[in-house]
Amino acid sequence: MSLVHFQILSAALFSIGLYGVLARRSAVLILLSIELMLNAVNINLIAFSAYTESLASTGQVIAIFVITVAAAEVGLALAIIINLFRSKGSVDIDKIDVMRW
Amino acid sequence: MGSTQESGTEGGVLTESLVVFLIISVVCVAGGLGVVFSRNVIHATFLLLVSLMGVAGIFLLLLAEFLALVQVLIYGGAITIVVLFVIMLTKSDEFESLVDNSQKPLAFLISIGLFVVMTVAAIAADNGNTVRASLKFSDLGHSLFTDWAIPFEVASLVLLVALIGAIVISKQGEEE
Amino acid sequence: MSLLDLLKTISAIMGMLTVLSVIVLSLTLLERKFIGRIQMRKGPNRVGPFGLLQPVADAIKLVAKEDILPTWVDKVIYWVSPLVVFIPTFMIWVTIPVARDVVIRNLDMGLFYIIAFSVLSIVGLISAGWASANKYAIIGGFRAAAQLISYEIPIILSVLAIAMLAGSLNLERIVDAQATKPYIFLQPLGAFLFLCGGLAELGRTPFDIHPAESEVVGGPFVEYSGAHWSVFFLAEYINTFAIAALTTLLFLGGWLFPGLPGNVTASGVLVFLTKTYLVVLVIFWFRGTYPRLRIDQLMSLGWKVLVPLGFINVVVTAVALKTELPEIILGLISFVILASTFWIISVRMRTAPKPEYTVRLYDPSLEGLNAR
Amino acid sequence: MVNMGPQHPSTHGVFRMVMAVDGEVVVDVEPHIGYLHRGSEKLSENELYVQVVTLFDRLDYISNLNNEMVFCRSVEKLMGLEIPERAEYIRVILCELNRVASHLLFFGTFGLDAGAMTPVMYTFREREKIQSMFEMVTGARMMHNYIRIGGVKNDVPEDFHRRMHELIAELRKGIDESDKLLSFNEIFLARTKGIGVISADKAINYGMTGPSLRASGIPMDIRKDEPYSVYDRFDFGIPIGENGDCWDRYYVRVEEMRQSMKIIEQALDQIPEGSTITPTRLVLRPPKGEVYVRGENPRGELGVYLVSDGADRPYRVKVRPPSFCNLMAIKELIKGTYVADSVVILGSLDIVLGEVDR
Repeated sequence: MSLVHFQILSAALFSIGLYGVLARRSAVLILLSIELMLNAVNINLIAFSAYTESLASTGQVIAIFVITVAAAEVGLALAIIINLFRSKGSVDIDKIDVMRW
Repeated sequence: MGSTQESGTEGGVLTESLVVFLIISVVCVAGGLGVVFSRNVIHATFLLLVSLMGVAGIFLLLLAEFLALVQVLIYGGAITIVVLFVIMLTKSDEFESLVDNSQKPLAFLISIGLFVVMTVAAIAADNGNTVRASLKFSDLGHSLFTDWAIPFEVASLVLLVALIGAIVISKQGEEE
Repeated sequence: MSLLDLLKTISAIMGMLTVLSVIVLSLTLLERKFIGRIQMRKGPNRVGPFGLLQPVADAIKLVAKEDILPTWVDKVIYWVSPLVVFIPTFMIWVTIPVARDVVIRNLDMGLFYIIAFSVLSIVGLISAGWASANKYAIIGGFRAAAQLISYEIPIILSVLAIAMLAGSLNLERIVDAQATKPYIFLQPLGAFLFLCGGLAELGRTPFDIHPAESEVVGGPFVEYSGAHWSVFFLAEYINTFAIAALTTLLFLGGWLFPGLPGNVTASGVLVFLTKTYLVVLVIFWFRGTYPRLRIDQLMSLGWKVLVPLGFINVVVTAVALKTELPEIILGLISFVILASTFWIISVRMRTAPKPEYTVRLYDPSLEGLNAR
Repeated sequence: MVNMGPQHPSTHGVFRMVMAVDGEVVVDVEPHIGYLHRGSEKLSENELYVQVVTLFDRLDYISNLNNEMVFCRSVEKLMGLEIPERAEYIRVILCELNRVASHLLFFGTFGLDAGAMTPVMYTFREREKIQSMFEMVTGARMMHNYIRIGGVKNDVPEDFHRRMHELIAELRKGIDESDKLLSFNEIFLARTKGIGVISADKAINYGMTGPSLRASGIPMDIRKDEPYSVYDRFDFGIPIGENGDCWDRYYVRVEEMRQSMKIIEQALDQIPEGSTITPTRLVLRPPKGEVYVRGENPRGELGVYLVSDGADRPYRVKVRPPSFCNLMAIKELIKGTYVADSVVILGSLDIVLGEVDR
């Protein structure tokens, strides 16, 4: 098991997440896909830090920050989605592509 | 999800841990695919949880125990539940028949392409790096509160701002 | 990891499952007997001597019962939810020591591990509520999620103060640090927070809001029956025991008792079990005497009382550690804060005029008869 | 939208509330009644007068004797029948005892509604003693058919006085015990104080009577306002509340139990010797006419409007059930509260569906 395994796994998760972001219509589902992508990044970060002596703590610390930001992002995004649902009655991204309503 | 994590901590011999790695990876990827292909939003959320718990297992394999636990706590305990709350509040069941949009084929191509590119790049750059550095829990804490003290404070500020922002945004909608 | 190790691990897990099942059986009997005594009943006394075999009979009944699958449920989630609730409750026992070295694996981050995994079972509750396709179940699931997330915070804060005092998250070392004084004397406030949060985590009276029988008729579990319901039931009682065990380990000195050798396994286990069962009895005692809070009262208690108290607790502990205050003063401060909290709550609850006067007797000889 | 009932542990029978909820808040509620309709009023028109008494037993099945008494009094009034004093006293004693039993049941189930599981055991134990007392006197635990037109079925047993005094002492102790357990518990106060408040005016407009009305501060009690039977000979108070919230409705009842026991004790001291029934014929034919008689039931005013055309069966029996009228306020009370409160509010009105649906 070497670094490349983790990188491939990370790439796979990232691509799946990207597909989700591009192809989904529901804002909630897009959010979930973004979470997948963030986790792919985290895998990469930690894998690199684990395989590189000099970066031992850096990767993990940055991963902690990524998780923090992810949590903040989910909170905000969900608040926006709820607001959107209240004003538009829908969370379909394709329906809310106009800039004003 | 539980047993895989348990065996993951054992990771000493390479071949055995490779098997464990493959099992967890399959769980991760299958969960991820489930998230993007499932037609039911709630199912998608639970599959995301499965996938993220798999990621926690990967963290264990990488000897990042603290992060694995953080992953379980934050994603399992907080994010999934908040997402479930929102799904149930916004009655997203209406999307069962139209979860995907017209960009589907294009998105599929892009994703596959990206995956191929990244994999090729990773394999090409693979220098057989097998030095594995384990990190002690206390060292992580130490570096977090010394070298990274300012980013840490900034991150907590970000969280606070996001918290307040979320409350304000969702309150605004209520008044209308 | 060799085959032998794997076998060892598996046998340890199986052994733990058996022991926990027996403990759950004993707890159900104990609860029914104890609450029966509180209510001046006898409790179960027909099956076996003194009703000792009652839990076994119950278990057989549960397993033999028909497992009802309502029409509209989401089958996969409906069947998986009990497991999602059960597995984390079971997994936290991996690192709870019963006596010195009597533990499957003593993790350095034991406490953190326990907290991280105990959160997972919320997902099981909310999914059970959703999958049941029942309105009571959904309300119950939501209540469970809101309540459990909120009360996670006071628990974490009280645990944090303990970790600061002991300088470790390792449960064995925390117990060792209490060799001379149990932390309940240093942290009465922390113990209160932990037990309060723990009760809410368990969903037991007075915080049994998500399974409230008189409102949502069992909450997330309303549609479950038979073996699947028994899995929830098992999880609830294992959790009860876990909270009691953690209270024992964190605040009551674990397997240590003055005058008894702490390193002998037999006496350690005995002391630990005695203490834990005493805490369990306290939990049952609450159930026998208290009504249930309302969900908004529960949330305001959690966020407006317990969370600030938790922060105060952490800050006081930190300051005391930094300035090297004598431990007795720390204990006193903590106790004073706790007592004043109780005092404020009881005063606020009785802001109304003295209860004796609220209902007064009307004497028609004094006023006109039809005063209205 | 949540459908609470008809089979729900907190609806005290087969009552159904359809609640529109927003999260945990009830925005609208639609009560549905009639699941227990047995056509009691219509049935009465086809029964002999003496048989109708048994139907009244089954109206408010928690306070049977009170129901019987009101109906018997209506027939007696129509016929101008005089009742022996001893019978009146026995009636009063048993009715007040029945009131205590009914309030004890309320006490326990109200605790259960608020989530406390112990009070119900305590009060059922006390109620059980009353039931066995009833069994001793009337021969039945619930459907007594003991109060007859013209008096009571039979005289009380010989050791009635002694046993009553014992019972009262035990009840006093038991009620104080339960009171101590529940009434001033902080959580209980938080759950009931200020919940389901109804003002005096509104309560009157909704036609509420009994403890539910008195909790709003109106000292209306038929035993005082329009003393029937021998109630004018006793010294007792009427507990009234101040705020008209759930706690007041609850505590008024607790106090009422104490007053009832006071009445019983006085009655036991005053009770004269003599016969217990004015002999009447089996088939009564009251003169043509109509009467309205009301009595203070544990739940409020039970009114019987009786029309006779001179035949051996009543022409029309109209019952004004207290539970039904009290229940009318439920929509007003529950709107805007929490789901958990709705259960407590319904419990505090203390309805009996046998009476609501008749």
